[in-house]
Amino acid sequence: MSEQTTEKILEIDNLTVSFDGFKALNDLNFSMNVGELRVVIGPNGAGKTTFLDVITGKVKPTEGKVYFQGQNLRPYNEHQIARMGIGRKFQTPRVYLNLTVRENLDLASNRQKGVFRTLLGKPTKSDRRTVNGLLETIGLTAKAELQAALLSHGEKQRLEIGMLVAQSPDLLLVDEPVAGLTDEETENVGNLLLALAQSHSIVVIEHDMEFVRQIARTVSVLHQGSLLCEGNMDEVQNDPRVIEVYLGEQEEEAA
Amino acid sequence: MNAEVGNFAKRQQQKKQQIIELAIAIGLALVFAIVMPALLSAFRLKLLGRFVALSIVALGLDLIWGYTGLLSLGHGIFFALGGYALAMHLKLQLPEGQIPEFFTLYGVTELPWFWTPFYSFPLTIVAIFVIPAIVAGLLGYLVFRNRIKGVYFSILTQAALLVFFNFFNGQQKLINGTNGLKTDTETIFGVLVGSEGAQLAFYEISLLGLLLVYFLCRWLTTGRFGRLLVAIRDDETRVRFTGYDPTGYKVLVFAISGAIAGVAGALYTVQTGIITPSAMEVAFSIEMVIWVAVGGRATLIGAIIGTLLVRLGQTFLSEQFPEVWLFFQGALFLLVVTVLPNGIFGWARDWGIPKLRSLLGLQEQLITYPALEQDPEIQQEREELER
Amino acid sequence: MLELAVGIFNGFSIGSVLLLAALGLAIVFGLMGVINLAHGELMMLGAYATFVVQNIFQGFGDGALNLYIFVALPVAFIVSAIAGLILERGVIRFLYGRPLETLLATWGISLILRQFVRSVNGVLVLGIVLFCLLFFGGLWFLSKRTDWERIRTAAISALLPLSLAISAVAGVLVSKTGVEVLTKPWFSARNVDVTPPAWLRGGFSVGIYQLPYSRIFIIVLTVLCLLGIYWFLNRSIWGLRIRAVTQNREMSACLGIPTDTVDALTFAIGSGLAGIAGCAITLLGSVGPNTGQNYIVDVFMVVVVGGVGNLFGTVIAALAIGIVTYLIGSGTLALMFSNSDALQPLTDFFTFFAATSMAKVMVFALIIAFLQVKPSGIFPQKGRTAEL
Amino acid sequence: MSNGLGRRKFLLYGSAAFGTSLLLKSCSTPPETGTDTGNGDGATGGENGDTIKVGILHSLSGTMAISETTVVEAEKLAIKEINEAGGVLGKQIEAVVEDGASDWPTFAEKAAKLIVRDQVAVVFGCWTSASRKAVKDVFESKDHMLWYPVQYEGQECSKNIFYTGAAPNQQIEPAVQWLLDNKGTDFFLVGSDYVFPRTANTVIKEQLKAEGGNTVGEDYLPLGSTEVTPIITKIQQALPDGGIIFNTLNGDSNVAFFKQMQGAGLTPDKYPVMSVSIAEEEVRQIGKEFLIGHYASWNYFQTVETPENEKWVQAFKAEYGEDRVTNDPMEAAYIMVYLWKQAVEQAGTTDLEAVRQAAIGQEFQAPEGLVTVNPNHHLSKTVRIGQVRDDGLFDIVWSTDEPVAPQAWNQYVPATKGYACDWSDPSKGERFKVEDV
Repeated sequence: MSEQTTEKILEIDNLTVSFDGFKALNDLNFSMNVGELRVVIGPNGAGKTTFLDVITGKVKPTEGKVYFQGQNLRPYNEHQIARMGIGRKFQTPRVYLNLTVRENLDLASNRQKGVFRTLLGKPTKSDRRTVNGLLETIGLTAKAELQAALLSHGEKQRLEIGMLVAQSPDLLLVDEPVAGLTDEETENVGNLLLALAQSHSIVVIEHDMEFVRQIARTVSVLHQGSLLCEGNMDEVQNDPRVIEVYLGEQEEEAA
Repeated sequence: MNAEVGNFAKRQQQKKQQIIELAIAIGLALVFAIVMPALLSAFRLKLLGRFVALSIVALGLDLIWGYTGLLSLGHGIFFALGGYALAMHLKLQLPEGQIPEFFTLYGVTELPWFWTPFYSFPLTIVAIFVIPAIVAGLLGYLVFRNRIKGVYFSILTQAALLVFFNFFNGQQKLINGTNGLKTDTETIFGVLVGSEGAQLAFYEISLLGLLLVYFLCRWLTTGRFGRLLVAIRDDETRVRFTGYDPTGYKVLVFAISGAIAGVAGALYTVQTGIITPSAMEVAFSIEMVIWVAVGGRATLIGAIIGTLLVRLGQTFLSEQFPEVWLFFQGALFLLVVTVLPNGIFGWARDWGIPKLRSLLGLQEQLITYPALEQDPEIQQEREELER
Repeated sequence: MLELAVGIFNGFSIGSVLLLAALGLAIVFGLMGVINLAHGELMMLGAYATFVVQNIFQGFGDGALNLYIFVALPVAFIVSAIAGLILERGVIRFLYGRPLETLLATWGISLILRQFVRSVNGVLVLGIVLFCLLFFGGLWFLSKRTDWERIRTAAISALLPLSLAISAVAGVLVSKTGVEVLTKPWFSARNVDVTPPAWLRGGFSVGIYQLPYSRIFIIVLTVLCLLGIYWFLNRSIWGLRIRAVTQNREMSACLGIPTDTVDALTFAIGSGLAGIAGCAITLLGSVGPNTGQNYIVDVFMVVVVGGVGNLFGTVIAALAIGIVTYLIGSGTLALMFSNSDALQPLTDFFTFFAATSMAKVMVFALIIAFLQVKPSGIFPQKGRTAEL
Repeated sequence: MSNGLGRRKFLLYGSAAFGTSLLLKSCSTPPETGTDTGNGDGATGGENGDTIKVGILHSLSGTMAISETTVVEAEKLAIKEINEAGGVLGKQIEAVVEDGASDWPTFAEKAAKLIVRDQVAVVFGCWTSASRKAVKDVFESKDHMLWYPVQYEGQECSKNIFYTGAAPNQQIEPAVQWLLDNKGTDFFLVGSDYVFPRTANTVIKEQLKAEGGNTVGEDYLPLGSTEVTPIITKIQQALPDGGIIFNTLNGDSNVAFFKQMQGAGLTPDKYPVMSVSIAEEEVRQIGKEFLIGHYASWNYFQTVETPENEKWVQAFKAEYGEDRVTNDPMEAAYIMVYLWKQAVEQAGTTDLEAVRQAAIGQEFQAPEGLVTVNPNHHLSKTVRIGQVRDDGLFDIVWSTDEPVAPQAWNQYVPATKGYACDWSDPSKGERFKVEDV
């Protein structure tokens, strides 16, 4: 474990993404190690979601490169990148509303994602065991046969994280996991993420500074598409540039 | 409580239910196969046979619209392709060296090359579903690989339909244009296609086809593959980020749906006695969608019921009030979409049957709020208490 | 050179008809993501409005008849806009967020409208008026009651069949009296004859060719409509609101923009534009119950190629499709290659598709090919909101 | 719901199936009881007490309804007149009207219904060739009888169909010949993209080749298409100095074609258009302003000067309104009812075989002049060419001196050259080689 931590799981070089001239990401450099839990913060419009879009292949970079475990991601599209071991959780929970909780997890944990293998293959015993284990982890065992549409917001968030884990990715990308949750639910999700961080590399994008404080070890601050600063919670909070960005009035912010 | 044990019991129950379903479906099919021919005149039986053929295409449409969320307004293409394939074979039941009569009217003396494979019966049978499947697969691939979906897809299928219609309509020398291909006076295995015996056989084959296609769809829509189709319908992006490539799934299911439509088209053609480009008219293909919608989409049995009901109604109403039939049809579209979004079957399942039960006093009385009654956690607690 | 100029003119004139017809559809599609299969029928209504206006002007003598088109244009706009408004308020607003269902519902409406112009007569109109009076009057009356919310469903389900039955019976009774003014269909299923004013029937001579005034008129009309729409969307307060809702519906609603009104207004304007297009096509083609169906699929293709939410894309798409249709259909492409023997197969290929009916096949293939390169149209939306 | 099938579902399945069967059965039983006298093919039928049932099978809905309803009116008028005059064989005619809905399989279905369930004595019906071809098999397999009132492309001669419209040699060929004699030799052929125009143009091309004319170009418009700019360009390129346009367009496309022709400056003096699908009714719908000076070829125009025509036009206007016009297909539909009536009365029965035999040789003083049923089940008819005049009716500029005998098999098309049809002689039948050609 300790040896691997020196290895980079994600490296981003001079990344620029522009939409019709507007640079959502501007010459961004970023890297993180295997096993790290990294929190990315930044004001609205700082390019956080675009940052995830580029890593997961939804948006192709205008310039620059993204390396995952040393591999350039540019030639791959979303599902290939997902199969390489990057999982993503969206800002609002996105689960399959018309499937049951168990079915949601089963689809995510399926190892054989080819068309015909899915058609002809049957869930194995170990698949079922995995799903049952996950149900317990996210605390939805009792609701396993319920349609996902009937879950509460917080339960959907947990389910989606569960689905993410079911993919058994090496890198988890989590976009605002506690938006709209109660304090108790927020703490639950925080604990869940910390537990997951034991065995995964995780990038969390978050607004809620309380929550950031709960889970953060290293924090990166994005501003106007570039990396503003990086460091642990205290360093970042005391950085004058960060204070200016968050509190200063003179900076004009894109919507 | 042990989840594994619960699961096992549940699977046992599922298996039992599946066997019951199988038995009922086969039983019903047998009833239709044996009782109907005895009850109905040859004329009405032929009509029913055609409805059965049409409900096959409705199943195919349900597969892609109901389950996968792709609304095809161009299923007439595949339907007609299947019909043409079989009709071409029947047209070629000629003595050596002769070509179908209509060719001579246009001064064509040599059989166009693409007719040749249809001399062979086995090849024709294969062509009936393989050709529509290939066309559907190709069209689907070109559209889906660019992530064109929703109404864009619907409109493109409609345009494709128009293109095929124009093409078939204009090519007298290849495929007899507007007049289409007639099958009634041709023979199959030495029997006249239009004869009562052959028609009865086609009726039975249609029923068998419906049964087989039903089980095919059943198999496709249960299990992981079916759940993935629903997942694609609900949230395609999520599916992609989970590591599946939705394109492949959509192309496959669209091709299967096309193949099913081809089979339906072939069965419909021999029972109508003719296949013409009008099978590819815009209105007909949209009408197919309404059969599914009336019955209830994403319920296979709904697609069948819907087709039978709408076609019956159409036969009846358009005979009685030909002038205002379009009003009825238009109103049907509006009603189904606004008032009955889940169709008759969906409505019965969600509302009608429970209501009926409670009227008959079969419904269990609610003790708490309905929402709580359905909450498994509460149920679990209650069970534990009872124990 | 002359050929080229005439060719470009012809391509533009085909394109401008497409554009005029597609404009309303594109605006509605851009704002609400709704494809209106009844758009063609709204065009048809505009064409019938033109027919009615023309017949009224016939009473005023020849001098007035020459000017009827200028009255017909606003009348067509208003008729179709009102129809569109009723459509939106009555059906489509219940279906927002369900684009495929909207597709089916609007198809139902298109069927009804087609049959409506066939069978509309005094009795039918009386019946409809009576129904509206009874039903909406009844609702209005009942809504004064304090327990309205409670009895609402019951009231509707009682009033609806009741007023339907009463107006149906009344209709049957009236038609039994056999008064011909009431029972005679206004238009019948036949095509009706709309004759453009005399000054639009000739053409402007260029060498052996003659550029039809009607085509020039339509091009000018299209440009005017474009400018009008551009001005409306970019310079008026409601245009601003429409653009705001197009960008972000929730946020606009939060900022106090009445999104309901914006939807209704946009739909009415889109439908009104269809009416103008309907008026314009009376200069070129037939007016009958199926008029709309003749144009609609081509118009959809324009919207697909043009992309969502950018009128400029629609303009380019319409013109491009017009020019390509013309080039292939008129055999110009085949002629271009006919000079050299090496390209003989190519010539044969284009000659085969030069029949106007085959040109459609070719144009569709080109559209599919184009979508392989630009799947979201000429000007795709970019950024985070593009695909969710 | 995706797994398994509970009791509820079973109930649904069962009731649905039961309901379906009940419905189907209730539809089917009543008409069958009593009439099912063992002859499934309906070889006689139609006579029932005081009435004789006849079928009328046209599109009352769909795209073809516009045209077909006019012939239904003409047929109904004839039936009404016959009934008022005492009926056929002393019995009233009862018309069973069915809607083909512009859909060819529906035509076949409804034809079978008329024959099997309604047991009609004869069917009057169809307009498009596609619908006729679709029902032809039905009439042949049931050995029944259809009367068909529209001009068509020929190349057909069924024992079970009587064709009262023009064959190509009674409309298209004389028109081409007249144009060659009077208007010039360069022809551009325009048609809708379906069977009639394509077959007609095949005939015309062969004829022009044989008679010394040129086909400088041809083009086909998809059905319903209204964008004719490319075609007009082609005409201008192929005929820069004017020439003849032979038009077999159909329906809406005609309107667009003539409106846009005028706009492009193709005037009748330089580019006369000969149409074979435009009659008085169509002139009104297209707008006479665009048609004045162009030509049409038919057997009948409203302006034909015969006492029978005067009487008929009057009767028609009295029945359906002063503003109505009559035209060729309507006239053919009108006279075929009378021809059938004469045949029945000569046979003294509605027995199909007897009527079929009796029909051949029937003569009738029609509005268009004398018509005779030939052994090939087509009529001898006078051919006329009309020019559209200011009031939207036709100025008859040319007509044959006497009725032209019909040719079912075209003599310009190589495949059918030298063939003829004769149903009066069992050894000849549908298609036989004429010795002396």
